[in-house]
Amino acid sequence: MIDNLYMPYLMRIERITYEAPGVKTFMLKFVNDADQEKFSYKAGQFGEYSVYGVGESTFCIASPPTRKGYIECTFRQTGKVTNALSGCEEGSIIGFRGPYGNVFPIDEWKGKSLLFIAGGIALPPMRCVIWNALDLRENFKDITIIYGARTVKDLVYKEELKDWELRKDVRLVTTVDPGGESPDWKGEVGFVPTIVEKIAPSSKDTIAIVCGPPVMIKYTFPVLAKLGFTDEMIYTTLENRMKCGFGKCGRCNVGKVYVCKDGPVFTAAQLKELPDEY
Amino acid sequence: MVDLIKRAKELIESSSVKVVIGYEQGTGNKTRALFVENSEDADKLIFDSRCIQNLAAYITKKEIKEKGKMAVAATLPVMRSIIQLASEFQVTDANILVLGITPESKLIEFGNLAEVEKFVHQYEIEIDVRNKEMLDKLEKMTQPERWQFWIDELAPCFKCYACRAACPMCYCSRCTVDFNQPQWIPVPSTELGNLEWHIMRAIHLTGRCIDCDACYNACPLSIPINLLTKRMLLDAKEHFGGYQPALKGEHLMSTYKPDDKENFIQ
Amino acid sequence: MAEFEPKIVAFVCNWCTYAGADLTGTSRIKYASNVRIIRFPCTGRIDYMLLLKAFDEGADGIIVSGCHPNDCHYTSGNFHARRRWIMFRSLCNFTGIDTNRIKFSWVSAAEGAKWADIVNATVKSIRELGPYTEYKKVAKYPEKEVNHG
Amino acid sequence: MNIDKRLVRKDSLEKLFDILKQNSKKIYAPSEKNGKITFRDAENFKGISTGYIQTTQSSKDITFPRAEKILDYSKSKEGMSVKGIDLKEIPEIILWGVRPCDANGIGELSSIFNWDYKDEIYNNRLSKVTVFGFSCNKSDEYCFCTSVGGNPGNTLGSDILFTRMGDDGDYLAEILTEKGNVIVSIAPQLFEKSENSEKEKYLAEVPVRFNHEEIKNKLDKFFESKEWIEQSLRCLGCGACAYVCPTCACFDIQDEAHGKKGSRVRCWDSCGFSHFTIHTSGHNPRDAQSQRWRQRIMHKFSYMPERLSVYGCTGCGRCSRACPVDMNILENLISIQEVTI
Repeated sequence: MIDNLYMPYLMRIERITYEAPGVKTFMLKFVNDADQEKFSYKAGQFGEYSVYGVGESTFCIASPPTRKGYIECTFRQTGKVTNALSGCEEGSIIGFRGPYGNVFPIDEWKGKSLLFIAGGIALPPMRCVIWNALDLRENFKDITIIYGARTVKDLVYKEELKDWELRKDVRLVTTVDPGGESPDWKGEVGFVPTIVEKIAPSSKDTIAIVCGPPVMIKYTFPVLAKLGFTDEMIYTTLENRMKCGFGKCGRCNVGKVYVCKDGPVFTAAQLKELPDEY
Repeated sequence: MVDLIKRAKELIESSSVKVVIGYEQGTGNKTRALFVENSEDADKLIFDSRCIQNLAAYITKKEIKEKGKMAVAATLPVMRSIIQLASEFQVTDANILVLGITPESKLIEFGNLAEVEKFVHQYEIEIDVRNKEMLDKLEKMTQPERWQFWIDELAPCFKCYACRAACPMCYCSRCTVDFNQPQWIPVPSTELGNLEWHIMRAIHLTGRCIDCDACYNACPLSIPINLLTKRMLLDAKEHFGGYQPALKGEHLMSTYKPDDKENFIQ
Repeated sequence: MAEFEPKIVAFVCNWCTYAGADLTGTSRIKYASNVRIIRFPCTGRIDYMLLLKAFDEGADGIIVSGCHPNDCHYTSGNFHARRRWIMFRSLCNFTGIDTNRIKFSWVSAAEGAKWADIVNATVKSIRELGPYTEYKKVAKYPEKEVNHG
Repeated sequence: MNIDKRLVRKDSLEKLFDILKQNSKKIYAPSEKNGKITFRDAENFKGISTGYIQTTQSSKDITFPRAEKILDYSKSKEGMSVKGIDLKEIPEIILWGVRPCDANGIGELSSIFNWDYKDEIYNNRLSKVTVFGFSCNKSDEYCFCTSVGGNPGNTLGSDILFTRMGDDGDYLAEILTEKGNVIVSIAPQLFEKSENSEKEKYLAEVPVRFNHEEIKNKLDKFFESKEWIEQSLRCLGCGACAYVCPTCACFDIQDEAHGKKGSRVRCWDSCGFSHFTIHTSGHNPRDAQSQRWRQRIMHKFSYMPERLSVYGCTGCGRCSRACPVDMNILENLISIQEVTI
């Protein structure tokens, strides 16, 4: 047997968590222990998840590398493959190949404060880093998480949000778009950039990690700039359509930068260098 | 064509239209589409027997439509396509001016689409002799022979979709083959998938195809896919008395007659 | 070798033929069991691609059946369908697809016996034609390593 | 290195073909259908086309097939079984009649498929291929190999390069690789000692039309140019150019299911298609045809040289010949070179 780049690991779905309408989290375990042993990844990387007979789809690994023995992914049911994934039950076998892409330079952030800003379904790629940082809590100063979704129902990882809320070493701010609040909603109401401006976290010795829909990113960057964040202090991820995950299929490039190899993690400074094609 | 150049210049200079679509000398011995947006470019306009690309394919193209009102140097097949597109609400008098080129290579300008319709209705859609012979030849084959003929002919097809791109009637922003829920036709080029794709194309063009051969001319592998639509044209004639693109009235396949023949139904 | 049992897919409309087939059953009329029935709201909904896919998935014969003319639950669905079948049948014929393997019929809700007859006759004629190997041969793409065209 | 040069008599070529066939070699050679010449499994020597300037499709179909299985799966009560493609079963193939530009393209494809991640499926297919290059003794207005660093007698990529000496002359065979030597060892009597080993005068003359280094440097600042919009107005957005190109490597991965069994298939795709980059959300980073056309040129003349140190174009001119609307890559490159930013 040759080394086949396209050959996925067989993964068993151990647990399915319903997160929000159309959004599920799968906890996946390697069917073969040997695969599990040689597999390693870092925060920020992604993989190709596949339903045999339907196809492959790209999303990040949502669990932190500090938790061994399984990986998790969270996806929203939108296309052909995510629909098929959504139809899978606990115990089903799916494919996974990866990890691909670059990583969040967590080691370089040692001794700094972290500010996480996420919108909607973009919390999963960040959750990996958040847990990674929380598991190594002593390495960082303040950790602030600002998370917004369209409505209360659309907030993902509701259990974990409660968890973070109770932790004394994390400052969690949740918000929903105006009109999306429920009667008993205790969090903020307003769009993410507005809330960031209101909370006004200090930029001193702080790294900001921003993930969300393009509009959110577009309006959050200026707010961060006003708060004194330089472009090198802001990290984000790009999500482009991909097929291979390793720089061959020709889809994901933005100019000469391949999101699958050079990304998905970019600093705002790097993004500004890219042509407007993402 | 001196008349065409002169008229194109007038139209552009008077801002009556934003763009004139015609032909220019291409590379090698080819001709190609030209989009005249300023009067100097109009000098490049030509017309001769090599100008066979169906320019109506550009009428529904986003990048061209955005420019504003257009004038099209239209040969008979192009005029037919325009009428068909108008009948499908893809183009109206407000956004097109037809500079007709008659089969005798004379320029006639039409005031509106109704006049174009009247003009094209003078000519029947005729299938040329060479293709007619080919159709007859296929007709005489046995069913397994025909099957083999098409499997062999379509096997080289690598699904570049040049046939679809060149066809003025294939203007859907998302074609059936681009959908994946359900995936009607396999994305990779496969023997059966290729046949399915070309059957689908022929069916979707039934009653709409005006037999311009753009699909065949565009095919980089010269697969005679136009035979499929030609057969449909003949069948439409046989079963329903044929059709001409028309601004008003029912489309062949979106209507019915209570007495459509049904000798094959038990 | 066991006798060839044809696989037949029937695309039928909900209002007439499906009810008719129901009647065949409740009337205890015996008929061939080779047919798998797929119910549609109307014959107008039976897309030609479904027929091709049935062959693709291994059907040896197809029955398409709905309400008699003028009986359509939606007034004209079967008229539209008929016009499409006329064109589709001739295109099938032209591309060498065996049109003897596609049977079209009108079966009303009261014609339980006719449904049995249609199925039996189709099974008989498909049995004579044998398995649709021509189609199956090209349908089995995954068996092939590569396609060079 | 001294290249082993031999003489192959003009009537020896058929003998060579027959001997190789007797040695149960699979030979893919250009043959004609509907007036178009393409590499096909050749049964006999007579069916091989000669005198062509260029085949309609490139020979990449052999090492990078339009559709190839990458794995099989089957589901059963016991669970799922997945099996990768067994490349040991791939036959040895002789690619006969490859033009030097195509042979050159093999190297360019290889650099894509071996960019950090080594694509062993591609590499394995390539390792089974012996390339019989045939130098060009004529060219047409679409050829521009010399502008991208090639030439009509380029040995790069071929295992044996045949050059016909004169219109009806014998062939000069340059044995370039170990695979070439293997062929010679199968029929040594046909590869005679060569007296005349000068091929240059028999080669086609292909003038240099642009400077590819200059184009590359210019493209760095050319992303926002209006030129892309002007050039691509005519473009209909089909995939003909990409599918005939010897170096276009964009692909799609699709699952083909039949009941409980099926395969995952890698198949060609084209950056010219409007849905190539579309996200599930409906957002499309390359929404306009001009952006897709820009991607095609930039990928070949800017991104690839920058990232892979090779150009993505061999100057074969196929895309221009195949284009239904006469998008001529040479013409467009020249106009990029001429236009001032």
